[in-house]
Amino acid sequence: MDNTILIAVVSMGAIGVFFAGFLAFASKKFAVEEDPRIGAILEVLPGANCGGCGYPGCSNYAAAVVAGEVECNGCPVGGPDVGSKVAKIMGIKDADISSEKMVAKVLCGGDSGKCENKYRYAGVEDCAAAARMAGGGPKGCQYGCMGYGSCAKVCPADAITITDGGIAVVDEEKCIGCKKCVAACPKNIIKMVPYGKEAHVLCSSPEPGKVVRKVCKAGCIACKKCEKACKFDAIYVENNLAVIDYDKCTGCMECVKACPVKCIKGDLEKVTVAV
Amino acid sequence: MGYGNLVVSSSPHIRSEETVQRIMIDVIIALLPATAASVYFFGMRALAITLTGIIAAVAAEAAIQKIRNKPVTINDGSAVITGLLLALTLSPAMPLWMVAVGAVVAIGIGKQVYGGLGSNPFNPALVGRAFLVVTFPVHMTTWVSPVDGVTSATPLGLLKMEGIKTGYMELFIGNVGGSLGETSALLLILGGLYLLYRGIIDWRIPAFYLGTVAVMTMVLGGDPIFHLFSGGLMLGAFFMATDMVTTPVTKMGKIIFGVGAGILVVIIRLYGGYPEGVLFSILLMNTFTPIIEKYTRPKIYGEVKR
Amino acid sequence: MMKNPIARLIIVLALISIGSGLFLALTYTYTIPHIEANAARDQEVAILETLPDAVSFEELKNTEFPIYVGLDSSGNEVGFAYVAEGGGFQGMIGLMVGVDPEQEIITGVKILSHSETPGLGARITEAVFLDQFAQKSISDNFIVKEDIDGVTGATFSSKSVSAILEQTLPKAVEQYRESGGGK
Amino acid sequence: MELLLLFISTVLINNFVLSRFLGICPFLGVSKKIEVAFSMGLAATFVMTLSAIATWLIQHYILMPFGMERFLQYGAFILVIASLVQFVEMFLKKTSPALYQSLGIFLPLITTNCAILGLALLSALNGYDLITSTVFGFGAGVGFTLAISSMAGLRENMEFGDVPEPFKGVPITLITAAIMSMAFMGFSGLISM
Amino acid sequence: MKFGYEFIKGLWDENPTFRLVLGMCPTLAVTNAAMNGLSMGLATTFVLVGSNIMVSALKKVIPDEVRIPSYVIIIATFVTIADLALAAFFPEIYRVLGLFIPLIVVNCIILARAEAFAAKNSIGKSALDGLGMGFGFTWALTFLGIIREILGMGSVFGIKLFGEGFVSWIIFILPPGAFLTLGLILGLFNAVLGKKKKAQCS
Amino acid sequence: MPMNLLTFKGGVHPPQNKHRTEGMPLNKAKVPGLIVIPLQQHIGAPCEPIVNVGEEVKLGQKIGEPKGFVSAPVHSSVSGKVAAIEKRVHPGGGMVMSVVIESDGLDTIDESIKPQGKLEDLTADQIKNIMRQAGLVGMGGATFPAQVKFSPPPDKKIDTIILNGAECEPYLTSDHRLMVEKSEDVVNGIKAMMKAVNVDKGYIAIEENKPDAIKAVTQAAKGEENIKVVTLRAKYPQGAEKQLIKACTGREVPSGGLPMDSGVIVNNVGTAAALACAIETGMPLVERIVTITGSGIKEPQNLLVRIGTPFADVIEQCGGLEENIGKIIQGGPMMGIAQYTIEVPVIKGTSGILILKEEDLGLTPELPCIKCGKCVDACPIGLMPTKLDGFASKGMRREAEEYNAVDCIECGSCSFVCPAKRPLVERIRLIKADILAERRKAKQA
Ligand SMILES: Cc1cc2nc3c(=O)[nH]c(=O)nc-3n(C[C@H](O)[C@H](O)[C@H](O)COP(=O)(O)O)c2cc1C
Ligand SMILES: Cc1cc2nc3c(=O)[nH]c(=O)nc-3n(C[C@H](O)[C@H](O)[C@H](O)COP(=O)(O)O)c2cc1C
Ligand SMILES: Cc1cc2nc3c(=O)[nH]c(=O)nc-3n(C[C@H](O)[C@H](O)[C@H](O)COP(=O)(O)O)c2cc1C
Ligand SMILES: Cc1cc2nc3c(=O)[nH]c(=O)nc-3n(C[C@H](O)[C@H](O)[C@H](O)CO)c2cc1C
Ligand code: SF4
Ligand code: SF4
Ligand code: SF4
Ligand code: SF4
Ligand code: FES
Repeated sequence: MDNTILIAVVSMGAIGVFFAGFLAFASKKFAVEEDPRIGAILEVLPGANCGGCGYPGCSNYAAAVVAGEVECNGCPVGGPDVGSKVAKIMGIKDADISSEKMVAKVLCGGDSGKCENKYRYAGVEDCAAAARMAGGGPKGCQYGCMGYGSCAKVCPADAITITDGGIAVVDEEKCIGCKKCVAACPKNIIKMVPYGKEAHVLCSSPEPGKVVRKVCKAGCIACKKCEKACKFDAIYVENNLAVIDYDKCTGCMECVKACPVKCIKGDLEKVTVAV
Repeated sequence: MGYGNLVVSSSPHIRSEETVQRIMIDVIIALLPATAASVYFFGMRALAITLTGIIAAVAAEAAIQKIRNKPVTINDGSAVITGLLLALTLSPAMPLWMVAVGAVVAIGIGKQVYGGLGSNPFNPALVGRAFLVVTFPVHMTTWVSPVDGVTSATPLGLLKMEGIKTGYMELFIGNVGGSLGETSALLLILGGLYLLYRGIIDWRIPAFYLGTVAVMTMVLGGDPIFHLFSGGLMLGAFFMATDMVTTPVTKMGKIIFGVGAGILVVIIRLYGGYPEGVLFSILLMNTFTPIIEKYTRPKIYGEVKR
Repeated sequence: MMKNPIARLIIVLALISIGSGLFLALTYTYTIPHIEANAARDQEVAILETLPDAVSFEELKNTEFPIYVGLDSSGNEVGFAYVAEGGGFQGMIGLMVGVDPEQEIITGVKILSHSETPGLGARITEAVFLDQFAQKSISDNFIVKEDIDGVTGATFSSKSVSAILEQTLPKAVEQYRESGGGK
Repeated sequence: MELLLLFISTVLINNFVLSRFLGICPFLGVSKKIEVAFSMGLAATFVMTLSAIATWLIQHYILMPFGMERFLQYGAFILVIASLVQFVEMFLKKTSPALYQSLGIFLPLITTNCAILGLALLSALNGYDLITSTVFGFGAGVGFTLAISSMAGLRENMEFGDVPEPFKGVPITLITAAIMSMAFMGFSGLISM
Repeated sequence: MKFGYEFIKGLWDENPTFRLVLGMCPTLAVTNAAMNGLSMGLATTFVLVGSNIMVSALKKVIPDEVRIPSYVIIIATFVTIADLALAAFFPEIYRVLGLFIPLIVVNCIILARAEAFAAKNSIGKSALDGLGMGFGFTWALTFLGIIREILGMGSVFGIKLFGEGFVSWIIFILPPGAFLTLGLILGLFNAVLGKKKKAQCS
Repeated sequence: MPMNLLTFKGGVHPPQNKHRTEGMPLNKAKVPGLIVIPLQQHIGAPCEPIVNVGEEVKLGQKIGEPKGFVSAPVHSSVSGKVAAIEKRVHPGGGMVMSVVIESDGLDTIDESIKPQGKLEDLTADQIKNIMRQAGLVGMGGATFPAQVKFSPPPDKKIDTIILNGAECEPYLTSDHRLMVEKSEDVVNGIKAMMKAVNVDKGYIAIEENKPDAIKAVTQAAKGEENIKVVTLRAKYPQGAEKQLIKACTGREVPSGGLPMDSGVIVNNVGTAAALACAIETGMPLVERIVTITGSGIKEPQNLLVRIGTPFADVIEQCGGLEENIGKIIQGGPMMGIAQYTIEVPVIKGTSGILILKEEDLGLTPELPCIKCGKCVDACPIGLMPTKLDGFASKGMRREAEEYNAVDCIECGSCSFVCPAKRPLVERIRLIKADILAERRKAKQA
């Protein structure tokens, strides 16, 4: 029986020495360079190589994170802890430099009560599909939001809803500023605006007032009343459309009060600067 | 004039008359003769099983769709087919509650959990049957004879376990022990021909399935005619292996599916532990359907070789 | 710089391995008697159950498969038991078969291992099924449904047991006789 | 013939994944795309065959002669497998980067896969000889490849169905595995007749 | 408080089976009866606690390059001990669990806890973590075992629950039933408790 | 049915519905008081107007000058005064700059219009110039400028001209009537085309369901050894050029390529007739044949309509609309474009105006795909529409590209046959546009 112990100790020791030597040799011999972030992520991953993340092994997952293919918290073993660490590694590199939070805003206020449809659209519920139809989609105004929700479909934060009146609105609080909706809208009417700004021109039609008035009760008619009302030079009419310079806008809401068609929206309760 | 209310949509502006519902109704029509025959052979018991299967399947479909807050689509007829086909694969001696369990499993696990009509990878009726076979093996292998109503083995069971071969004519007419729907090859072929005529099923799967079974049994020294007409082969070949949802969409894929299923049936029947292999052959081929489909894409017009 | 870490690496791993080996060897030496006793008891139970008249046994040397000669309290041979194996429904079925070579009958059959379906094929382990084989002649065909009642719903497994017996019995007897049994 | 039967039995009847429950983690994790799953399967087959051989040698030339198979087996096997895999990985990386890209990346995952250790232990338990062990390892790999590839095919298609939210991911994969497992039961009894 | 959490978290928040979906092989293979699930769970817990303690104790000594092999050796040691002990003193259980005891070596949970937790925390915390994870695994396996045993054999821990008329649903003690039960239970848990929310990379 | 009809793989058999107009002789449409001539009636760059508001214009006078190589001039189809130059609704979809002309009812012909001489005396370049000057574009619907098609790069050897008289779209009979009534023009047109690119193989391909057209054209082509009139199986989309080339020559246009890559130029029979007319009289493309048909029109007809005539005027001449109109389509039911107003004018590519009643629209909700494979069998290109549909609805661009989405000719056969009524082409178009946009972006980068 003593023999057993002896053999066991010796052979295990030998295996250990062999294995350690092998590893030391190998790690020197076959070093590979890669994105340092991969190594950094690999460092915080558990290293179980279990495949639970859907990738064949931790290093592949790490590479996928760095390549932006997968989210940071995809490792089921590590759980949220590891997820946030990975996110930090990724975040340091990618952090947005601008400090101001930008959110998306749909610049159209012509819901079904204000802008009637030209025809009945019978096709795929998708804005890009509808926009290919005659007249750029069923909407009376060819620049307006059609409300088929292509933006809502791509929003990862569930921040966009389609109102009963059939236009899209972004929830400022939920929006994380990823700009996916901006790219998705075939009408190009979603713009990024600074979070917390109250006054917005909800119209995107560059047509002259006469044309706009024919199709939409809530469209900007380029009457320039807002321009005159604004004490800060923060709003001006360009291409038949009022535009707000958010750097200058103080939230006094004078333009909102002045607009005859009420296409400038803002909560009058929230006037931030007294005039 | 005349506009403001016009419909605008993308071309094409006309659609064929064929609808999903119409297809399903045709399948039900095609199954009616065989169903009627089962009632003739096995009496009211068969009718009760059939109705239980259908009602349980339809109810399960409706209930699950209700729970999921989805539109209830039981009138497309696919759940009826599932329930009916499941019933046709069962023994007339089956307790009714087991039939209902099978139907609920068929719809719940075989179909709805994958998202309902069109999304299920496996043939729902066969999932139901497989579940029953694995859950209640004794009940699933107790058969009664249509002649005297006493327990008797199926022709395939007789051949496998006791080495007794049943006569061709009895097989063809359906005067043998077995499940409700597998008894009369004649009426099943009739139904199958109706579906072929209506353009609902593609000839490739049944033709290659049956053809492979015939050739393989011949080569391996079996009796091809006996094997073609016994067991659930006809039912499987015309109504189950042809379920479009769970079989390849490509022509070449259908051929491979048929040949593969044929080989599997023969292997299981001749060498396996089970007397009958139709169920497993189709489920197994269902498993491979996506792969088959992926690698049998049709040749593209003007394909440029890379 | 380079040398030190590698040395440390090797030493640590070696130490851990040695510790592990030590620990394991100790556990092993402590548990092995129990484990061996368990195995021996299992074997003994199986052999003696299939040879009702035996109280002890001896293993025959140089046989193709294990054959044990059963001895009664006075050391006389009362038959032999052998281990047989064959395919079942799901996997291999292992049997211990007791034989009385004098009368050419089976004295008992026991299932050593199998992977048949629980509640179905697995019921071949039950006495109701196995006891049917006792006292049957070794030249019997054991046809299920004629000579033997199969387990309901598991004809296949039942037939497998019969088939294993039918195929191995003559060989076992032959080996037993060749290796000097039955003197 | 014996070997052929063993092969068929390990691929179809006692499929490692579907009836022995070995290698479930990669089966669930790496079965989203056919190509990836198939490569994983190939890599696993390769490693399984090799480690069947390697562990057999260890078992018969190191452990058994010293009577250590009962208590050093697990540690020895896993270390051998680990170093073998690591060696193959590095070898591939060095000699054939293309092959490494398609197969090598799966190797680390395979190390901690119970299918491989299970294979080694089963083969030792059944007392297979070297050739039989090799065939067993190869068959297990092929069976694994078959299961994981067809699962990947099914899952690719499931993307398009409206699987209920709570069942997406692992649950539906398990349910699918259940049905596959039922289908594979059709092969029961094949070997013995 | 924090100390307690190390134990509690394994029971639900980070339950290895239901939340992390790890170590699926033994989970599926040995849960055909409640007793088997329980025994497997306890054996795993033993290995988890043991290896966590060892790893934590040796964390300063073990160089990075050989940490995985070291852990593997440590784990294999404890597994072998469990294996031998079961074989010696609980032969019945040993026969049923068979192959899956040695496979604890490759159970992802163990290596994962060693790496992710024990290598960074104190011995006490590591032990608690191992115990929590182990009990989480144990109750999950036992739970599955109970369900499958009731449906498949009409009994719990071998005690018959129903009368003669009960028709057992054999599928639940067969391989397909393992997949099916776990799939359905995971799905139902998700449905009732809500799916784990995936946070975003910011 | 003759055995050796030429055809292709796949395709569908939609109900023909041609009986109402196929036997109807051509009528000249009334010239309306106000004509709207869009400055873009072709694929390519739009024209610049070269007249001013208030200016007098004559019939056949050029009023829009093409900008760029791929473009075609537009001409006034009446004599009268320019009333406005403004954006107007275009049957192709958006708003397009258009010249609105008040007709004086005199049809005074512009002095530049004069016969161009005999075909035998013209050189290839002269023929191409006539094409350009006449504003000739493909009249089969694609409206590709004709002379551009006839100026292939020197490395592409053209050896065959095919005239497309398939008219496989249901309902439409304009090409059919043209071939019956102006078969001489068709044959002269193809001769001119063959001369323009110096080839000696010409096919005029007609579907079997137009026996009178086959007869008339065969008659007209008698003695022309190089011109073969071939009969095609009646199957949609037999008239799609790739399918036609396959049927006539057995060649396949390589994926991503153009007909000229397989040595063929395909033209509509109307294009050929217009060319013949331009050579003979010098009159540019100012009118075309339009089939006005469908369940929603009182008196279906084939009319010879001046380009720029609003749909409203044409419809009025056909007895007006029935009650309960659901859809107004420019072109046929398989490929045509739905309109929302009948203010839109007839343009060079308007082969038909199809008006359907509400009850004929078949607006059924889309159901899940049942994988019946009918779309796969129907696709003339050999695509898998059901897969592409899935990829498109999940926005899986890479997979769609891998499954050759860009090869789709948008024939609509798949949507037509689908029993689940899925909008297959519609989604394929979307993903295709997406892929092409991505490729453009990649090219720029
Ligand atoms: C039972 C049956 C068997 C058939 N067998 C063949 C066959 O072996 N070869 C064949 O080309 N057509 C066969 N056909 C003809 C087909 O119905 C049909 O003509 C052909 O599949 C059409 O090809 P497509 O789908 O490519 O248009 C068969 C038809 C039936 C009903
Ligand atoms: C899940 C399942 C397990 C089975 N297990 C066995 C088995 O262990 N042994 C067996 O002989 N047959 C088994 N069978 C096979 C069937 O019961 C088979 O039909 C039977 O062998 C023949 O029926 P009989 O015994 O009533 O003649 C099983 C079937 C199923 C579905
Ligand atoms: C699906 C499809 C169907 C078509 N059908 C016809 C047709 O019936 N007749 C026709 O002249 N052109 C048809 N075309 C257009 C032809 O492909 C081709 O563009 C035309 O014949 C070229 O002649 P053109 O330039 O003179 O118009 C079709 C195109 C497609 C994509
Ligand atoms: C030709 C044909 C065969 C069918 N066969 C089956 C079948 O075998 N089992 C079944 O459950 N449903 C069958 N169905 C109905 C339906 O397709 C099936 O329930 C779908 O798989 C559900 O998604 C069939 C339908 C058709 C048109
Ligand atoms: S904002 Fe744009 S994308 Fe969103 S619903 Fe309106 S039109 Fe569609
Ligand atoms: S898609 Fe992105 S930017 Fe747009 S609303 Fe959603 S979160 Fe905001
Ligand atoms: S995929 Fe494209 S080419 Fe094929 S049938 Fe559909 S529309 Fe026609
Ligand atoms: S025709 Fe429609 S239902 Fe059939 S496979 Fe194609 S998309 Fe699916
Ligand atoms: S436990 Fe992970 S592969 Fe088996």
